[in-house]
Amino acid sequence: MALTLQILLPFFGGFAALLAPRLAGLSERWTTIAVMALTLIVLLLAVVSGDDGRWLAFTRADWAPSFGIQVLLAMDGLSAALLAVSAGLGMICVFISWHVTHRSPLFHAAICWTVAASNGVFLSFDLLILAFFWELMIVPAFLLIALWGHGDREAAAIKFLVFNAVAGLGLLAAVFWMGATSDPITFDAFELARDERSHTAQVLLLLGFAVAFMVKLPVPPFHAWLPDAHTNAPTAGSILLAGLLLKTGAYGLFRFPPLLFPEGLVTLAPWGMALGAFGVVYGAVLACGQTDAKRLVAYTSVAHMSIVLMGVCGGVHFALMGAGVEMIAHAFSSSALFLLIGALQHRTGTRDLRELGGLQKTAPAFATSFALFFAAALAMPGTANFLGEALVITGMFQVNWVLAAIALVSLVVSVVYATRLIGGIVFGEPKPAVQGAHDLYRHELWPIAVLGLCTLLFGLFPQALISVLRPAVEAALTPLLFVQP
Amino acid sequence: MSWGLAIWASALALAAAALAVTRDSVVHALLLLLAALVALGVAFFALASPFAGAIQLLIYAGAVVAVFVFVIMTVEAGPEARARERALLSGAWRWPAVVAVLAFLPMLVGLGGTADGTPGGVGAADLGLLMFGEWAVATELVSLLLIAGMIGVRALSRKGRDGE
Amino acid sequence: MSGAEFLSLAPLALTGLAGIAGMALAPVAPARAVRGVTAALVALALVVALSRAGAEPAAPYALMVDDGLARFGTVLALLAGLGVLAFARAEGGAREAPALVAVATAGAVALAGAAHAAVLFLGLEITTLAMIALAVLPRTAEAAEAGYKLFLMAGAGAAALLLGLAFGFADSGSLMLDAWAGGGPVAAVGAALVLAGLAFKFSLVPFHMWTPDLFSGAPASAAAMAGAVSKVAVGIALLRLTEAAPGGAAWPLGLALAGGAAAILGNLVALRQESLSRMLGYSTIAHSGYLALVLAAGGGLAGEALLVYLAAYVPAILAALCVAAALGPVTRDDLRGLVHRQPLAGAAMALALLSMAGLPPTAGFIGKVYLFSALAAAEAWALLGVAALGAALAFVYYLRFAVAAFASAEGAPGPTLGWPARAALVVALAALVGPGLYPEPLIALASAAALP
Amino acid sequence: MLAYLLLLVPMPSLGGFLLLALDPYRLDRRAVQAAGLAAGCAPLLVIGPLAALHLTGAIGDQVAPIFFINVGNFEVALAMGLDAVSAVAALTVAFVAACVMIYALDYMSYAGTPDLRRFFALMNLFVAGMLSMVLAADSITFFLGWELMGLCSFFLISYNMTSPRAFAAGQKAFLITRIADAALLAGLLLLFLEAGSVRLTELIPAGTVAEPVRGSIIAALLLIGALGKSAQVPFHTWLPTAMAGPTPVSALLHSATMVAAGAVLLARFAPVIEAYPVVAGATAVAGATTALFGAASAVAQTDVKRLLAYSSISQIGYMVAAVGVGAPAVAMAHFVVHAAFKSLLFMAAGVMSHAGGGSTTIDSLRGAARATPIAFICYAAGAASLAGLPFVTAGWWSKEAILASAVVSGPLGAAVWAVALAAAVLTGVYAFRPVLVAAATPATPRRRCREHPLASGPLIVLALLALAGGLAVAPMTTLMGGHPPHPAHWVEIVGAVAALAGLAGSVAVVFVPTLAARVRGARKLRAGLQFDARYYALLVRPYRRLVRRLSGREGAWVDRLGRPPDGATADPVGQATVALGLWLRRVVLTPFSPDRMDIAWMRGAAGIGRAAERGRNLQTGRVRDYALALAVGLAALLILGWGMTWR
Amino acid sequence: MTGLNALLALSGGLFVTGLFGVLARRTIVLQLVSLEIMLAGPALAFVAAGAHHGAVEGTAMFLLVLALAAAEVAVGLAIYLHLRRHEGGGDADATARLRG
Repeated sequence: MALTLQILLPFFGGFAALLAPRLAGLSERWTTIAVMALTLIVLLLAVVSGDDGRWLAFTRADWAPSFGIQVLLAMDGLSAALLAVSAGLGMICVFISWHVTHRSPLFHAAICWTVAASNGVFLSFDLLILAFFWELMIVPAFLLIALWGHGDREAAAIKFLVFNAVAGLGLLAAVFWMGATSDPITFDAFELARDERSHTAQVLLLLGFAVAFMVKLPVPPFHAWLPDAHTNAPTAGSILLAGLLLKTGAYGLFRFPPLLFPEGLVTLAPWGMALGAFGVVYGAVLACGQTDAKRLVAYTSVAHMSIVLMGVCGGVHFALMGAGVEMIAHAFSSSALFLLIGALQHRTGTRDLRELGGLQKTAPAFATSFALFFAAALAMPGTANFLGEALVITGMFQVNWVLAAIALVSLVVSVVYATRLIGGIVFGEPKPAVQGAHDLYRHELWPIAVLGLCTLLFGLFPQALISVLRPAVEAALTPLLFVQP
Repeated sequence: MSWGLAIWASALALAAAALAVTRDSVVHALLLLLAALVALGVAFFALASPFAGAIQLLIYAGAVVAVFVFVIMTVEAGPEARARERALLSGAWRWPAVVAVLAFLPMLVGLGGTADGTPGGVGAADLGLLMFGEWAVATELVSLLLIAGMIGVRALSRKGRDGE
Repeated sequence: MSGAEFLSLAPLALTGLAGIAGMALAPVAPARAVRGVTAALVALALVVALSRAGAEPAAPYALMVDDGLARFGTVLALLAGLGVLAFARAEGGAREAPALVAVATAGAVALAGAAHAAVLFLGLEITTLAMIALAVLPRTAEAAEAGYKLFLMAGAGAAALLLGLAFGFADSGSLMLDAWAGGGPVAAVGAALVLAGLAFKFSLVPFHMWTPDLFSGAPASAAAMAGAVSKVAVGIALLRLTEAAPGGAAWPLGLALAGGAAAILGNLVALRQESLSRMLGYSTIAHSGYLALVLAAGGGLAGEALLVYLAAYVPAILAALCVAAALGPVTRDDLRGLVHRQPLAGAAMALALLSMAGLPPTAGFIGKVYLFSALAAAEAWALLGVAALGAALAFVYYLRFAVAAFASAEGAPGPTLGWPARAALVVALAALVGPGLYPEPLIALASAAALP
Repeated sequence: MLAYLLLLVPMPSLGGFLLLALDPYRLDRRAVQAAGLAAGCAPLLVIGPLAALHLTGAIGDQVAPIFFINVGNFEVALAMGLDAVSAVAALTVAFVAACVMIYALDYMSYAGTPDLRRFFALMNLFVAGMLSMVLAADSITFFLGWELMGLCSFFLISYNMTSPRAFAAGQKAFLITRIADAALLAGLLLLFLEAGSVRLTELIPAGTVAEPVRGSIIAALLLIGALGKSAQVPFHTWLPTAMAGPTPVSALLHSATMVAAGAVLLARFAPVIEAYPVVAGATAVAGATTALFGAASAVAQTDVKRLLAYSSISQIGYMVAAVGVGAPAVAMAHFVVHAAFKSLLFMAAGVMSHAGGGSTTIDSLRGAARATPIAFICYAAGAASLAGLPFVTAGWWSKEAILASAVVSGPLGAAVWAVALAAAVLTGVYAFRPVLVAAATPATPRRRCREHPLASGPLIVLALLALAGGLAVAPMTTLMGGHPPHPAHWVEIVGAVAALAGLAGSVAVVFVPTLAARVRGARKLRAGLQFDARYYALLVRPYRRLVRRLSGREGAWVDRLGRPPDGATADPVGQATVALGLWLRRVVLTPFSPDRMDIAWMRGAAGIGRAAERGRNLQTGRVRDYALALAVGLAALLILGWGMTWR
Repeated sequence: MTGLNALLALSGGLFVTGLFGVLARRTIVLQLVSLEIMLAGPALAFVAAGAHHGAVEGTAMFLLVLALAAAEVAVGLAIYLHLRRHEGGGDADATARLRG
């Protein structure tokens, strides 16, 4: 029940936020915050009262028995961490969008729905339900970009949608192949994992899955939607994109290929790692060339999520653990950077590094926050990002030295883009645009503080995160552990 | 009564039809249509279906063509009109001809097959029993069909300004 | 005629009666009364049809069947007809529109139960002729042009269908559709002709050319006839014929080719459309294409998939057309801010577009699930690829329009919708979202109906 | 229990940083100074007694675990440890840091830098990083401290945030050290995989017994890490430009932290280096070369801070060479001595140049002996130690120990010795140049300036250490497990002569006009042999072009670092490298064009759009065409049906 | 060659002749004429098949075809007159506003 609530609460919370102002005179902001808080509390209760075994919680119910569809939800540490991130980011999105007044109820509803759908992805083990939430996720995010974005937002939104929805078709096709050819029809991942499949079939099915996940990640050459989407999205949209939607791709890669197609994964993993290595360099190099701050951060996301891909395909303990940690860490750091840049854009009306600068003089707290997440983007030791990258690189050294060396290159290049970002925003004489920019407001300060604290806390004391992720990592290594209770 | 007569009459109808669709005078085309329909009626008689033949002659050749004749009163006639028709046709017949021939070729399959027997007789009484017995539903549906057409015609020919 | 047989015919009879009543009342009664009476009779037909759920099948004179498929199709067609009645307006001062809608619906009901060539042909032609009449009702130049195009192609299509039926009859000596399996070359040629006639009505490529012109030139009610009412009926007729398998392997192959071409071309050309109605016209071609692909692939899931897809598609296209009817001929830019100006219409339009794009949480997603599942279950990979390609293209234009509806723009509030249209929109919304969130009832109904 | 006090050592600095950086309220200037100073000096109060206890043998080696990380397949323990090396190093760091902080109180108060809070925060973090690095007992803590310093150095070098040059200098420093850091990280991770533990006491032995090729790679990676951080050739270019930071930063950066960290690293991992002769040889060669190169470049400098920067490069070169010839303890001894006199030199130079109006050129020091006598005397003491004037300076003792260790270590050692000796002569030459200039009488006599005791105090303490600290070199070496070398007497004599020769050379360079002119004219040497220009042509520009190609629309922006350094085109070698870069661009990079992948996708989309237009053209609007399409479909279906039943 | 098959071929001929007319003629009245010819094909085929099988259904179907033909003529001519009022001529190609 707790798991179902993780999806239903934000889903109906979205309707509540949509209708509350009109029907009950409530503020849609506080409604959303309450919903997110409630979701978080329920999650906490579920984790605390959870089993010690493979799954913290497990739900199975019929949805459409005539077609073999079940509501099959399971939560382990990895899911729990991501669920916590999603509810937390949902709340943060409200706070940093305090200035949004244009059709605010719908805006907050879209935030709730995005959270609901991504929660669904993080929990589902019925592949059809997974596909349902996978596609559902696109819709509210699309609205966020298309309606509250900047610049050529509709084109960016359509680009986002087309890439993701089309890639989703790969997932759908693979899921239906497996489901419709099983007898009786079922989409239960645990059941399907037991079916014997030929090697070719495994590879083909895995490709279908991988396309969907890699577009969402995104890894080059499927990354083309991300910079546009991030650049034109509103701040909350960027945060949800970076913090949740990208993570669903990583989560999917982490979870399903080892379970469903272990042999296919063995065949394709080297290619995945190579693609990841390429993406690391490509994303980092392109980040160096951007003058739009959001675009820059978007390309760093490409690089970082490519590291996750490397880790997932690495197939050794360190690499997988690193991928898990990097996922969480990137959710904090990139969300925070988007938050800051969004807040800056709201004040100055520009994201162009050439027109910004000198924030140190006019807004010191702003500058300090930038410095903190600058360090996270650099994967400084002490931040969770370092832990993730170091673990992935360690794993890569066990697998292939060349790939490890390429991943190390990203550490170096990160200096260039990160200094460029901070140099363009914080350093220098205050430019006209920055004159009079207000320092962080309180409702912006505390989300930043929370995100920064999480980044540092998990970087300095990673044990909590690591032990939470451990069962999932071990299950990804030896799918036999993937028993259902 | 006789396949042969039916075939000849049908062939005649086909020839008249072929002429009808290629004439440059609308009036000639209509007359040729009438000829084709009458020839078909003859063929129906030859196929021992006198009721069908009678209906064909009465309704088709009679009523339908009569309606057309009313209409062509609205069409201008004369040498210029014929010249224009010829020009219109001469620029447009090639591809249709190719496609029509291509569509026709498969219909010749039947010629290679075997089928025998003489045309069986079909009486008007049997037809009535069928139409108002077993096929009552179909008959009722025909009325719906005609109603649909009737409403359409009535709506189109109603008085009043257009485009409102 | 036994009571059961009578009851089984009652929906058809009542719908036909509705048409006749509408026609009779049109010259004398106010438009509202005409519509009310017609709608009441169609609703009565719907009630009768629904009340027969689970009843023993009755076979009136063997011309029509009374199986699950027929009942499902009847209910769906009647629902669609009621929906169209809700927004069919008295175009150009003519009050015959409700009558024509009812007559067309009656044709569709007949077609859904057609087991015999005569009923098949008559059902098809009744809907077509009523559609033509509906198209030309406004008597504008565009409407007349759309009507004429439809008329001419319908004539050719009907002739082809009839010739096909005649060839089949000549080959087998029977007019029952299920007697034509395993015929000789004559039957094969006949089957090809029948397929052409049905493909015309189903607007498969290259028989589709009339569709976009009808959608953009004719009133929305005529478009709804093509896009919803007759689509249901023709889909079911095609399913029956496919199961009867006349013409051997050529039938599914032809269906697959025409359907694949429709799925690709319809979506492709819809990409660049700026007019809402025209976009819907091309998209309906694409949806027919998907259905044809499912039928061509066959397999155990085909029938179920067809019914579920139709049930998901009909409310979507009706909702979109209902809004289009209220707004008049609109382009994408005119849609801007619709959600803001008219929340119900805007939401219905947006959800309908999402559903047609196959995105959750709408019924369209379930439809897409079935579409893909059926193709995958039949292991028709090439067809699956074509369907996926089409669906991929489709995202773009649906969402372009959807986002316009959501976008903010200043503008006049626009014409308001009458209460029937609003009620229809609410029902359509429920039909779009309900199965999307909890599909079990729909799936159960469809799978029960698809059982032979 | 005593061991847990170790954890407290970096804590005050860290706490100071957190307080100053994150406290949301405005702090009084005095409060900032008090907090910064207290946090900066407190580590000394903790490590002082601890180190004293350890060095006197009262307590043995200590390890204090911080916490454990259970990664699943095994457990990692983070810990801090105290042994001889870390005790000496930590004591040095804490002491120098305290001196610099005290000095900074005064110095920063009249510099035009109002943002004291940021300054003290970063300085404290910097110290915390170095302390946790030297006290680390595991590779993770070690690397954490190491990287923290890199980050702080970036912020400190570009402390003057409104100056593009300062930013560029910081960026360059950060980038180059990061390259080395990446290598170090790789080395540490490989060692970790080799040993299955992160504890240094297990890592290092495991590193010495690795399979030769693998082991050599590991050792080489560690070496690269050290070379980068310590600004050794070929990574040295960042250090001279890093002078953009305020003087206290330079004092700290060059003496006890950051730059010296490389030496500490090598001393720590000396067993691994020594286990692989090739790497050890490379270390010795790199160190000696750098010593000579740095000294030679320093001779040609006209700016006292740049001179001191090249001096640091050179002196650390000695330490690296010492590790290369197998005497890490000696290297650490030199580290301690160098820390004392180099911080002294920077701080004294800062006082003198401040008094002289802020310019840091050597010529502007003229007359400083009269204006700021205390600082001048202290500077002279430091310079003497740097030059290694025999017997009376600490520098002589430690440098002599290095030279002696080199001589006794074998044939390669002899070569290293010869090179180092030449460097020693040059050291004398450059070390005394500012002293002699400052002692000279300027054209316009200068008044005596007031010297604040907060500035003078640390100077005097450090000056005494720089002179008298030599007595501690031998015991320190022994304590850290080395043995003071006892070479033949001629070696010591030659060393002493070298230092004196340097002094003589310095006099000549300052007072003989032709020589002075020649030194002034040595532009290539002054530019550090134009490494910068070559790196620019070979690495920076092609990289920038790549970025510009790949990211398209942003390409028009030449960023703040766009200008090549001076003299990039004067040099034929430089021109050749430019040509090579251009050729590489044409051949390798041109196939990529801006945002290729995005463009490819969008081109695909445009293609679909064109296809859609074509499709629209099919719909001609003429009913006969529609019917023709229908007829074509009909014919196709008929032929299909016919064909498939053909028997 | 037997009677039925020859008649079927001839009915096909009538059908394609009409089809050709629909495709080739631009005058709307002639297109309507061609449609009638198209429908004459199935009529012949049904009667012939009914005669061949001795089944009354053939003639019944012929009647249905006839009904359709009548309805189509009526509707078609009504549209023609209507179009003529709008477009001023009987040229099918001239009514091409809806396109693309």
